[in-house]
Parts: sequence; structure tokens; C-alpha cells
Amino acid sequence: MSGFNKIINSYEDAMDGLVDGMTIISGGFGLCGIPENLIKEIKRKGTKDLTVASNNCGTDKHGLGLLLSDHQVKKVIASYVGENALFEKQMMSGEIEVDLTPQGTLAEKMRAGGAGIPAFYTPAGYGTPVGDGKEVREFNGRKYILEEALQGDFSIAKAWKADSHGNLIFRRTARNFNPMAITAGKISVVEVEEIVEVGDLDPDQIHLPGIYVDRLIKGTFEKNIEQRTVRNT
Amino acid sequence: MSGFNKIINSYEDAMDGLVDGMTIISGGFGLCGIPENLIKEIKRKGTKDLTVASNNCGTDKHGLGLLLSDHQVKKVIASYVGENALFEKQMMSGEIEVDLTPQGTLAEKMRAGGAGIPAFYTPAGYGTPVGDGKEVREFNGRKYILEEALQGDFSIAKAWKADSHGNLIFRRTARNFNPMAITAGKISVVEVEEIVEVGDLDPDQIHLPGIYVDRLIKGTFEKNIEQRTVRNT
Amino acid sequence: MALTREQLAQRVAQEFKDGYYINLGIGIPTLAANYIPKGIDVVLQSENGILGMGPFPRDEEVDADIINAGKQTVTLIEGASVFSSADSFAMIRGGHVDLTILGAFEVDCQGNIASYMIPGKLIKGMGGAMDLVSGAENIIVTMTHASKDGVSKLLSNCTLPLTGKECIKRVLTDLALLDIEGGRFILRERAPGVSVDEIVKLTAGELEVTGDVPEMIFEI
Amino acid sequence: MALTREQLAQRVAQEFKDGYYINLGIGIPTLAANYIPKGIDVVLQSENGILGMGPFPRDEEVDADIINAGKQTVTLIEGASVFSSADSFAMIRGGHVDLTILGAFEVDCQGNIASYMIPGKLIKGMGGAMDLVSGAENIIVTMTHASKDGVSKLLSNCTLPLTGKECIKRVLTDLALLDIEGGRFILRERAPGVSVDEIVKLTAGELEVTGDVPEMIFEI
Repeated sequence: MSGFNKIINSYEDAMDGLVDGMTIISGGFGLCGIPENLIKEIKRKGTKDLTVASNNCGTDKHGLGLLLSDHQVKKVIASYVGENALFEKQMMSGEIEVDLTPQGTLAEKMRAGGAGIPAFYTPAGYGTPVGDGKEVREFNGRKYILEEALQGDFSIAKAWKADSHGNLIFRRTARNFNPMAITAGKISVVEVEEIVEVGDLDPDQIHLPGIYVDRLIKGTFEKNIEQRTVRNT
Repeated sequence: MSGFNKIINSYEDAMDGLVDGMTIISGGFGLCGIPENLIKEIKRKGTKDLTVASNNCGTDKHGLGLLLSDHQVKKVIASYVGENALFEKQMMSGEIEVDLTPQGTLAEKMRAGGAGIPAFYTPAGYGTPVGDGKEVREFNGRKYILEEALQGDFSIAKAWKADSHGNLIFRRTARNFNPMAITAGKISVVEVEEIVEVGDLDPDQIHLPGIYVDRLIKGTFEKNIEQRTVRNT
Repeated sequence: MALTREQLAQRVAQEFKDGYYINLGIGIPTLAANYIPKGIDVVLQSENGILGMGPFPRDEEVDADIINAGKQTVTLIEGASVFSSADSFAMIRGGHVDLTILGAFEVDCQGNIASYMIPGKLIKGMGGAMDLVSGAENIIVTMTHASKDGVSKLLSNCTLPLTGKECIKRVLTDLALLDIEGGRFILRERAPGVSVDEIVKLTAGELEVTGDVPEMIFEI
Repeated sequence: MALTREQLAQRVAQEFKDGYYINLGIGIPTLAANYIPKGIDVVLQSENGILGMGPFPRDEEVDADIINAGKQTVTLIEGASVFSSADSFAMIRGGHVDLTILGAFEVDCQGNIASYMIPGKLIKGMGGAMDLVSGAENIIVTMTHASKDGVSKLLSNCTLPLTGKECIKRVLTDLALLDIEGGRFILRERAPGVSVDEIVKLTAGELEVTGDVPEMIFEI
């Protein structure tokens, strides 16, 4: 079974091969379901000039924000900047290039990147700055823009449970961009909360098959919350 | 909760509104995971001039083959004809028009139809008769053809378990085309083996959310097997 | 009197129908979940991947893995499902959500909407808004009718970068409920105590006013 | 001697490597699962939606809901996963499968393959073959070298409608193992007891033969 054992024992090994100038596709939404420890390892390595595709860029203190504060990032492909002052500042000042991409388009570009679909048409962004310079085409009387697939040298993601073959189960909204991000990286690295025995997961209930996972590592997670909202009743 | 109760009590009501000339998208692969009873109801209704999109057309005796034998079908969009003599005969004689579509393209066309993607590029079929008349475009030095989304007036499908809201779980390879077929129909009708209480299904383990299901009916199934292969050891 | 945030939420919730799947944007739209009319059931979609979003959790229920599109901790109702962002936006873009409610900086009488950036000043990002406005048939924009300085936000042509082109058909402001048809705003309802004249004055885009314009009705 | 079906399956299985995810087409390719070399593990993909396909079931294990792409009843191995056809072909088209083995009516020295219909005679349909040949980097076609009448199936140009264009790089026939490079077949191995001359005679497309061509080796 050695050929299918994806388990890596150190974060250093997990991110082995990442070098300056590479493109990373990351799962996570805000701070939910982010590959916390893989991001910290990239910070530790100090890899520079990275292009990062991720819905958000974390916060000033957590997640991908850690890479911004160390000036490791050259370009960000994201849908949302709000609530991340450092990201907004580096974007406004021109220090980093930002490709603002509608959230659904970003998810679909990652899916397409993993699915052998080089490009697709979407209505999102037609007639807006997102559509500038992109082909517009009409289907059934409606206008759409052409969006190309996104692929990365690495993808980094977080799942809940895995078996050693890399079969993955995500938990609640920590799923978000993680499944697609994993499929779109040449080398995909996934950290999980728990590794179970091969055969313990119901084949019908695996969210992402192990074929997409190159490296798997078990971590412990802070799971920071951006907006802790509660009710009293 | 009345607004979310999708349960229909008779097959007649389940297919209400289907009229001559409509397009039906069907789930199923061979005879596996096919909406057996919905097909029988269409046969009973005698609706004519149907366009049917489905990977196969069943066999001469089962599944969509039943609609071929009653000459209810005008056009078939499918990837595979083999092992269905009647289908091959009606195709060869020109009685029915057949749009042979690669299996992955067919699945993706259904997904696109449900997902608001009007068209996408795929390498499958480039340089073959499937690509005839379709736009060819190069991305990163490779050639692809443009394929358009598929939508139907009705979609018919089979799942394993559901709750009354139409949240669905499929079983084993009976999943096949069913999830995408359901999303691509203006009216989607799903038959299932079991209906459980709302709240009984784990939110993480629902294969297709109830938002896609308009009508839900509990049936009993023959589950015919095309190639019963066994080993002795 | 201009509507309060709570009243805006209350009025927009009157548009809910039994069996609707609804996506509520951040801010006022989210508040509408507190005013679902009696006797009807709706299911809330959150574009980060929930169908069946519930209220905020009790303190002891808080789960970092369950958040909404505004990154707030939430709960799941019975019958909820959770899915990936690609699946969530397939649902949205595919037109399966019955009603979408979101905020805006500006709308115009062509149905254009601007909501994601103010060049040189503010870059929020569009998040899922561009997908939402392009995917939904039925969209209500909730916003203030004019700035504090009395500058109209209901324009002939949006001045800010667009979130979506020719996609908005209904706007609820703190002063009025308006439809957008044939290149103009059509005044449907007034906020209680707000005059037609006041609305006309604060609407920069072409505005049609026909007959008596009723006041909004709020149940007590 | 031309290889038997079993020998074809056995030789093609020698191409398997530890950790390979493999899609086996209907017929001879499926038989290769019986000859996985000792000491290595492979996982079989079935394009109707299985990763981790197992052997045929015992009589009492037969499950109508578990079939392979050939509609045969099969089993799932430990660690298997099941998914939709869209997800299965995303996997295939996206190049995630390490090795694809399928049959053909004809191949030519441009790497074209024809396998799904004979106009006027036979319409099988392409099933997943067009997606498979367009998605995989690593494809082996298994076929007979020539018809029973001695008509070559390894051509300069396929005569039948194509399943894929310029996508085949390796062909295993009952007579030989050949690569396709630079617009010609390159003879790599001979079936035991089959002469180079015989292969040359039955190969219509341009064929390069360099040096001694070794015989295939079969473990006992």
C-alpha cells in the first residue's frame, strides 16, 4: 500500500518544493477552514513573490494575512478585501497586485482548473470592471463573459477527517473552497484534524477522493473566529 | 413547512405537466440508478415526440428502452448505444435523431445547465465527428471545443434516501448522472427508496440539497442487472 | 419619517413567500430573518455553503466551523445541507434561489448596481455579489435613498464601478419601495409620513409616479 | 505466436506502477486487473463513478447499485469512494488518472484512435472514451494488430471516425508493443516467436525498427 500512503510527518516536508515566485491555491473562507499550519510553514520558510488565490486573505493577524505582513506575496486573486486593513493598504499602495474575482467565478475557476475545463462562460461580472478585456458572448439572448481556469504549483487546504489514502471529509462550512482548491494544484497538500483507518470512511460519504491529495498531514488548529455572534434566548 | 414539502403521492401527479415535444433529462447509467417508475409512467401517459438526454437508453425491455418501443422518442442525447438493439435500429433507420455526446461532456453539459454556465470548453471530441461544427479554441497550446449547457423541461431521477424537503442521498454507483440531471430540469421529479424525517440526514452528507427537487415520490424498484458477473472464490 | 434599519428589514421580509429559498446579504438583509411573516416558512441560503441557515448560536453552541457569508457564527436548522463554494454558486448562478436581498452604494434606472468599491477610497471586494445579481431573477436591493448630505443614490447612471448590469428590478430604500422598468424608477410605496415630493427630490434618476402612492403598512 | 487475450492483459499489467490510479476499458483492459505485478498496489477507477473498484462479487454479494462502466456487477475495495459522473469525468479530464488502457478498432502513426463506430455497420457510441483519451497523459491502446483477413489496424491515417486526435503514444497489440513518436510507429517489443518481418508486413503505417527488437518477457 506504500504507493497510496499520502501521510507526511512534518510541516517542513509538507511544503517541500515551494520556491519563490510560485502560485498557491488556498482553501478557506475568512478564517474558517483555512490551512493554518501550512500557512505558518510558508511564513517560516520565507518564500517570496508568491501569487496566492484564495477567497479572502485572512485577517491582519491570522491566515494568509501572515504572509502579507512579511511581504511574501506579489499577487492575490480574491473576491473580498474587507475587514483586512493590511490587505487593503498593500493593494491601495500598489505593493501587491490584486485580481478581484467574483466569489462564484473564483470557485468555478478552481474547479475548472482541476477538471480539465480550460475556460467557461459566466454571467457574473458582465458589464463591470471584472469583464474588462474579457470576451463577451451571447447565449439565448443573455450576455456572458469568458473566464479561464486557475491552476497552481501548490494547493493548500484543510479538511476534517482523512484516511491515509487522502480520502477526505470536510466539516460544516469549513468545506468552502477547500475541495476545489485541492484539485487545482500540481502538488496538493492537505492538513486534517484526524486520520482514520483505510476502510473506515463510507465510500458514499467521501467529499473528495484521495486521487487529488498528494500530501496529507495531521495538525492541531486554533480555529479563530472573526465575528463571534451569539443570541441570549 | 408546507412550502418545502416536496412529496407527491401518485406517479400520475409526479409527471403532471409533461406534454408532447418536451425535453427530459434523465439520471441513470445503463439500468443502474434509473427512475424506473417515472419512465413507466411516461410510457403509460403515451407522451410523444420527446427529446431525451440520458447516458444510455436502457435496454430493449427496461428503462428508457420502454419509450423507444412505443415510439415516444424523437431525439436522444446519449453517449452509448451498444447492447440496445432497438435503439441502434431506430438510430440506423433514422426514426430517431441521435446526438452522440461523450459521457463526460454529457455529464458536464447537465451540470452546466443547472449551474448557470451557458457553455464551456472541453478537449473531449476535438478532431472527431463530435467536434464538427463546433468552435475550436486553443488554450495553453492545446485545442478544445465549445460545448453548450443542456436543460430540460423535466428532469427525472432516482435517489436512495430523501427527507420531505427533497434533500437527497444516493447509493453507490446508482448516483451516476442523477445529481446533475436533477439540477438541469425546469421541473425535477425524483423517486426514492426511502423518505426519512427532516433532520435525520447529516447536513454534511447530503449529496444534493432539496432546493433542486420539485417533486419527490417514494417507489419500489426492480433494479434489474445488465451484466450479472460473479466470482467463485 | 425615513425607515429605521429594523423597519427596512421588516418591510423587505414582507416580500417573503412560503417555500422561498432566500439569500440575505450582509447588514440589513440579514436582519430580515427576524421578521419572517407568521405562517410561512422560508429557507436561508448562505453563499459560503449553507442551505438552511439558522439563528446565531447560544454561547455554548458556538462552532468555528459554522459561519455565514458575513463570517458570523450561525447555526444550522433541521433539514439544512452544507456544500462547497463551487456547489453554492452553481445553485446561485443557476437561478435556483427564489429571492436575493442585498445592499448597494448606488442603483440606477437601467437596473445597474454598484456596491463593491469606491475608487481611491474603499475596496471591499465584490465577494459573491456579482454572482448573486447575475444569477437571481428576483432581487431586492435595500439601501438608503440618499447620503446624509442629501445626494441621491438612485441615479440615471451609476457613477461607481458596477457590480451588475441591468439586473435590478426592485429597490427598497428608507424612503420608498420602487420598481425599475423601461429605464425608469416607478414609485410603488412611500415610507409612512414621507411625501412623494420628498422622494422625487431625492431621486436623481427618472422617476414615474402614478396616482396615489400608498404608504407602507407595518404589522404591529 | 500472437498473444492470447490473457497474455495481452498480462503484458499491459507490466506497465502498472505502485501507487497508480488506473482506468481500465471494457474487454482486455479489464482482464489486466487479474495480473497486477506482485508487490505493487494500484487503484482502479471506473468512469461511472468509482475510485477503488474491486473484483466481481461473490454470488451472495451481488448489488445492483454497484456496477462498473461495462455494467458488470463489481465490488468496492477498502478505501474506495463513489461519486457522480460529473465528478468522475472532472477527475479523468483533469488528468488525475495515471494510466488509461482502452481498446480500439484502428490507430494511426499520428496518434489518432478510432474506436466507437463503423459507419453503416455498427454504432456503439463513444461512452467515456473521448474524455478518457483527451484527459490522460499516459494511455495504452490494446488491440489486435490486424484483422483475421490480415488487414492492418495500425495505419497511416485512421479510416473510421476518430475517438481522439493525436493522443495515443503507446499501443500493445497481439504481435507487438509500439510507441508512436514523430509521426511513426516505433517497434519496442515483439510477442514471443513473432518475427520483425511479420510485424512489418502487418503494419500499414510508417514503422521504425531499430536494432534488435526484444521479445516480451512473461513471468511464469
